[in-house]
Amino acid sequence: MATESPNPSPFGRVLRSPVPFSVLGALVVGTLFLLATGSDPVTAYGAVVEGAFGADGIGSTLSSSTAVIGLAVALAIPLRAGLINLGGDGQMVLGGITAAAVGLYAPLPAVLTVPLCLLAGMAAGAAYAALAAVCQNRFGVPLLVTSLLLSYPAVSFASYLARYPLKDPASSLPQTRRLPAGVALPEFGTSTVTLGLVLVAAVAAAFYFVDTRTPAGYEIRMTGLNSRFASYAGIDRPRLTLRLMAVSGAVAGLVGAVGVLAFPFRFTDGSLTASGDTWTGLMAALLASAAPVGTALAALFFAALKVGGLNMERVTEVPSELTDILQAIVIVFLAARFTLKRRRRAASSPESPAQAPTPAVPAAAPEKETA
Amino acid sequence: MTPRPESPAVEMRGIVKAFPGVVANDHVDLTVRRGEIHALMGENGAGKSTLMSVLYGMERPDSGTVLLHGREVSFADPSRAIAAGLGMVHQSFKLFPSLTVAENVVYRAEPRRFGLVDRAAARRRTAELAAEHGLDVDPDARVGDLPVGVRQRVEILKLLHRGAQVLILDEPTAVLTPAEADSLFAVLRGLADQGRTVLLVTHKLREVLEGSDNVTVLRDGRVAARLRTAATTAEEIAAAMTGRDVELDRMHPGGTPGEEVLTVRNLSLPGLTDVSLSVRAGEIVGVAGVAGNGQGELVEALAGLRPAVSGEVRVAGREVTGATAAERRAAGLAYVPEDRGEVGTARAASVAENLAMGHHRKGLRSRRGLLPGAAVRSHAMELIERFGIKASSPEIPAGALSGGNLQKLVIGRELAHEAPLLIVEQPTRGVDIGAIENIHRQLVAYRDAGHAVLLVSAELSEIRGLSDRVLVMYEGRIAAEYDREAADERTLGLAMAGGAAPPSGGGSGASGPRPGEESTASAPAASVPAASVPAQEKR
Amino acid sequence: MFLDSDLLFSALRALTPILLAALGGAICERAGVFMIGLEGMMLMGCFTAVTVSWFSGSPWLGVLVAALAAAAYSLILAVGTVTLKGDAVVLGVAMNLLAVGLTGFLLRTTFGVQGTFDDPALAGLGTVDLPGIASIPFVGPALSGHSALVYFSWIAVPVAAVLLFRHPWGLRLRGVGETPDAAATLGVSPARYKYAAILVSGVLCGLAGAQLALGNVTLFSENMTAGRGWIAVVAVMLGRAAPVGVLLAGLLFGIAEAAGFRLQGLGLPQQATDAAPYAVTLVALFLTTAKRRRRTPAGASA
Amino acid sequence: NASASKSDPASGSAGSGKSFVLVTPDAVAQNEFLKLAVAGVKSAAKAHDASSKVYESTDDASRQQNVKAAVNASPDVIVLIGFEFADLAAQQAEAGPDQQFLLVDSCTTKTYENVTCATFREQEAVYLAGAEAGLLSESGKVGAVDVLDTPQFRRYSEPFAAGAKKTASGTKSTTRFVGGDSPFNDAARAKEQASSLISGGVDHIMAAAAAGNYGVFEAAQAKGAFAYGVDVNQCSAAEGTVVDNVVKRTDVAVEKGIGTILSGTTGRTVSYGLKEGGMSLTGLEDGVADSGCVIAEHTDVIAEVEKLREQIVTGKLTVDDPAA
Ligand SMILES: Nc1ncnc2c1ncn2[C@@H]1O[C@H](COP(=O)(O)OP(=O)(O)OP(=O)(O)O)[C@@H](O)[C@H]1O
Ligand SMILES: Nc1ncnc2c1ncn2[C@@H]1O[C@H](COP(=O)(O)OP(=O)(O)OP(=O)(O)O)[C@@H](O)[C@H]1O
Ligand SMILES: [Mg+2]
Ligand SMILES: [Mg+2]
Repeated sequence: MATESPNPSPFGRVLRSPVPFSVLGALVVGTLFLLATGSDPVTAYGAVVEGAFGADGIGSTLSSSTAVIGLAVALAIPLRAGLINLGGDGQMVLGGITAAAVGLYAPLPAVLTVPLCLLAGMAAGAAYAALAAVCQNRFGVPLLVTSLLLSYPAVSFASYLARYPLKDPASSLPQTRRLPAGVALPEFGTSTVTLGLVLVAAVAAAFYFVDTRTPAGYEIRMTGLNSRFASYAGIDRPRLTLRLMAVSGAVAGLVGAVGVLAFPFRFTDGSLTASGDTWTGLMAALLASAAPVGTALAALFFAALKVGGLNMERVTEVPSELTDILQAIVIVFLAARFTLKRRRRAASSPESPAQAPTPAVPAAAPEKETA
Repeated sequence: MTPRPESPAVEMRGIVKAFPGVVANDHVDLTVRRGEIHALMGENGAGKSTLMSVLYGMERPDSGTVLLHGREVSFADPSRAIAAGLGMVHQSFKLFPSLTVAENVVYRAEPRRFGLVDRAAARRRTAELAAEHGLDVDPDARVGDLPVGVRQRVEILKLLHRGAQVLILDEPTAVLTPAEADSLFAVLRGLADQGRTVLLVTHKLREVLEGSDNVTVLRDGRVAARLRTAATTAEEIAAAMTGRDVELDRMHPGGTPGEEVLTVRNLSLPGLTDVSLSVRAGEIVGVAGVAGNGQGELVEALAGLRPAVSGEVRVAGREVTGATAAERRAAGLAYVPEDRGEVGTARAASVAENLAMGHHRKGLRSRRGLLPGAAVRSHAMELIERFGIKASSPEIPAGALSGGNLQKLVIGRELAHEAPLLIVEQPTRGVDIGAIENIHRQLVAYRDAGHAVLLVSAELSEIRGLSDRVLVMYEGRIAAEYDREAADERTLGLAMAGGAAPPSGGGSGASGPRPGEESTASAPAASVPAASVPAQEKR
Repeated sequence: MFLDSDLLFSALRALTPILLAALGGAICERAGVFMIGLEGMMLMGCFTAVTVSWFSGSPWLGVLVAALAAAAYSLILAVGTVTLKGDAVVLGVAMNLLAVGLTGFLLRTTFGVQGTFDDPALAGLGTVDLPGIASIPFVGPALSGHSALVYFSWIAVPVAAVLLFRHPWGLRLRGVGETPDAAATLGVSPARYKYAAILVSGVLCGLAGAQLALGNVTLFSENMTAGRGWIAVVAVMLGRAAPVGVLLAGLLFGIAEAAGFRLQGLGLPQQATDAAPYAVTLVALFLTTAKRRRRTPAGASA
Repeated sequence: NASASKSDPASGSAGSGKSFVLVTPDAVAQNEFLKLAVAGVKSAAKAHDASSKVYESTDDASRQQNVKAAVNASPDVIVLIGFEFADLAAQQAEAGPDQQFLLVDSCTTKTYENVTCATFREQEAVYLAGAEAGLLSESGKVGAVDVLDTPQFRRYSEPFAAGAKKTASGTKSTTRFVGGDSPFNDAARAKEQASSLISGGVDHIMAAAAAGNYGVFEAAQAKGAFAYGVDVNQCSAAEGTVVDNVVKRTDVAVEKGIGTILSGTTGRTVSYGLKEGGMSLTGLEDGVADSGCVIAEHTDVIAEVEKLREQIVTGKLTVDDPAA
């Protein structure tokens, strides 16, 4: 149970948590893979670390983690109340294409266009995510399914816009025209890290603040732990669902807009979704039980692993799939809450108290809803 | 009719079972003869359920032996116990709501045809058993649609279908009304007369005194007393359970009613017809009735969890008919729900967080609109202290509390709102005698501080002991209203069975009151003394 | 000739992997295990089927080993959720991610290729003509000439339905899925039934993968399941975890997709036809849920 | 031959001290032509006694990182292959004027002194393949299966139709796009698309479906139709079914490009078509007889197509570029 208890001793908690064991376990499995394929584990892992945190790599890690952390936080926000948003891709892509359209057509000076793009992207993501919430509130179709199914048409729609109305006639790629000069987020020095990272970090900080310090955050957490308790206490669940989804979609849309306002300053069909950041972000959120700090850290870790893996592939001959495998194994271990201590616990508590995230899994069987 | 062979049906010798930090059973001996109804009593956490789990093969004892009909047994799992003729009805129902009654009954002992479940045979078998033992159920009904009383019958049918000779029932009447409990005891007595053995865990002295042959009392995991029911009193049992003298079923003095706080006029919704009532400040109004006669609907409608179709509700002078739960609470309503574990708390959240609910936007919110952790914690400490909640720390999950302490948590939190109106549902269900005393005192004190209390309970003694006025619900209507003096158990029992209401149209067609129907038909007079507690009459 | 037997044939073939996986998902759902890792297990099945068929020359050995391998892979979920009480959603998503990485890695190390492994010598499943049926006009060409696994999937639907709703095993399984405690007190081990359900779904996903890689096509390519596992998850939901419902849901999706292909031919943009099956499924979900809601009157605040 | 396509650090003795880095937009074997690019950079390394490395990317983020890593390594030439690098090349060329880039398959919108471009006129070879289809088709219906509806892929469908019309004026043509969740890898979906074309009467299909090509071949093989492969000789994947292949000599473009850069001529765009030998058909190359391609049996068709090629090479016939 990774609920953030109010008595904070973060390091102790991390050490007692399954994190170290899981990372270690994954490294061991990875070592076996490396040895089996005749590679040197030390060099390989060294290349991962160097690639992710070395002087040349840290910039890439930070710019990669902009999207991953952003999406992780986006998905963690409703997850904190037990709502799974599987439509991050669609919301992000709509945010991106909206930002691109606004950036291309807004008759304003660049300084004003940039925030307008961000806001428009957030609004598009929010509206689309809210649609999934409305489907659950109005029609009773589980959010998990509606958000997932709605995602595909959104991606298709954005793809259509990028290939026809907003198409860059000079390019063979399905992409919009390049945004006018200056319609871009400022970059830090010569790196690829943009102001987007600051925005995402601000969102994560705001999430942390709301979660730990405000009555609203408290209500969200309680809803996640027991939604019937929440309704009993007067928390309006449909409204909360709508709001959380809207915020979630807004953050996903922000990530899309940030992606468009960074190099190469246009919306390219498929480029926002190709790296699977939505899944990585969802994993980070799920693993941390949507706790803000844990979510952000897990997202950063996954981003670093990915960037480092690419460097490993460049330096050694080990395929970068290895880091994908490592990531998945860490997740499997973590999800199974593999700690050395847990076995004893499990034996003494048949009613698993480890139901913190309560991912509201929809009941497929009709009979189950009679209660 | 009841043969008395040499060896007892069940004999447990020197059972020891320890959990980390607790010795739940400490050298417990228990002997139950064939054909008897044997009651097992004790406060919350005394070790009753653990002992029964050991007998049923769900827990392995650390030491000790179990003999069944004189032969030593050791069950690796419940299926062995079932095969040996044991059957258990658990504290909370263990049923499959989406399956039919027949499917629930034959589960894991299915009649087969061509290797498949013979559904016709299952239905037939269920109907036959039901008829044989006077357990009225429809084999094709979905269990999820049934009222609790009928579910209890399904549980018993499950045991009978498996040919259980020794029936273990853990708090079977906790959710039943007196009438339902009476008909259950009639069934149990019939089974005992056939030579089966019944082991009964309960907190209710009345049932023990009227329904059992012998009593074993546990305290802190040890046997505190072995008593013959015929030769003991409620006080003696209670003293053995608690280790001190307990004032049983006290009639609390009445209050001094003031202004009307809750006004309900002609409230109607599915399951509730034209209900009008009022509760005044300084008054406890009890709502009695057989489960399923609209009490649940009434409470949920008042709390804002169920929409009204017509009528009017006012709380503390404010019209709240269409208001949300939050708005009603703001208007001055606090509510202790029936299901403390699933509705009244979030088990995975800490005790402190559970205690903060509802206070988090009021007293605990800082001037800048934040919710400081320190405030949540000190609020929790204060309530833990004030209501005697046994929790090692405010940070432990609420799910780690025992039922009684969880109930104190919920009641304490709601009382702390100091809301003009408190709605309390089944405040002492499954709670031991000591805790009941405490909860009752709190409710009376709350009333005496000038608040209005609407108490819904299936426990007639509780209703009578606390209420200034009593309303009886029957088929979704207020069937009768009595002052505290007029509300004796006989009158209430009659009204609950529909005896006070003008006979309406189709009679008792609702799903709930079948047992009531039975008792009215057979002998209304006979069922009434059965509902009174001897201990109380002495006072 | 918009709806012709070719379209039906294609739709049925495209349906098969989804149907098999969804049947597995439905059995898990009934056992109270939310199975979101169908995609990953299917992909493992694809890879194993191709690998074994290639090295042994026997596609049917490939099918067998694919079923076993996917079942072994499903143990991640079984051990993770049932034994270690981990979260099924997290594990399922992790299984999907792991399968992509693992098959990609193994593709490189086993076959020394990347992206796609295709070789004319790779033995596929071959097709079976249904005697008597093949000659019926319209229906015959659509129903006949599929691989044996396609027919297996059709048989699997009624078998699964009977197993779930008529056989004692199914009754117990549904009980376990609904109230594990109650099952346990009657001597039915929820853990054992959940393991069984997960393993069965593993086997079915393995077969789904084998059909996809050796039946629908004869090759392996990275991430070749391309979201079919997710469609299966949705089919489980839309079909209310009942085999026949799952079949209908899968058919709806399959026909919508096959029709979409045709519409492409009529000049509709590719994006519209991509989105069509999802939109159709969504609408179907709305309709069935709304209908169900009307049947169960108020109160149920889910 | 994975190791062949894999990065091969320090291949050759690098005696000249020169080094080249090739950055691919996708994992190498995903598009056959990337393999050729790897081969090209290797043979260039051999020719110039240099070392070569290959950085494989999978998505935009990894493309950026790989290009950055390549720039940090500052080799003599960075070879970027694919449309995806147009923006990146411009950005990096501006940032580092001393670094030489070879951009294959696309070009920056502005010209830079340190960016040399090599582009292909795929449409010319596709047109010839279409011409073959027109001559061979019995139903008078041809089609194409593309990965996605993008200008890049339309280069494989529209000239194919035009070529078929040229040799058989009444030919009807249809195009299908794989699309879906994973368009580059979804062979099953590509197969269904091809099947639906065939059941609509199409008997010659241009397969530009990336990994889905194998699905297209299977569909054609199952129903006795014919298909055309891309990038390399794919005839062996389905003998008797694959008529011919639109071959894109990425290796030639890479090798020649590196050569011109090293010789000091930079900042130019070279377009490779039939004339330059950058695009071709298997059927028009040497060794047709052993290619395993159906076209080998149709020498008359080859002769016809050869004439068309001459017309294109000499400029008598121009083929429209759908991506232009
Ligand atoms: N699974 C368990 N793990 C740890 N301790 C347990 C467990 N089950 C019971 N206990 C301990 O054993 C003691 C006896 O519990 P048991 O449930 O048998 O009480 P009980 O008499 O049935 O109480 P109640 O009247 O509330 O049902 C309790 O104090 C409790 O702390
Ligand atoms: N898994 C567990 N670990 C530790 N203690 C437990 C566990 N389960 C139960 N207990 C303890 O067992 C005691 C009795 O638990 P139980 O759930 O039987 O409560 P209860 O009083 O019987 O509630 P109710 O009668 O309302 O069901 C409690 O004190 C609780 O702390
Ligand atoms: Mg108990
Ligand atoms: Mg109890």
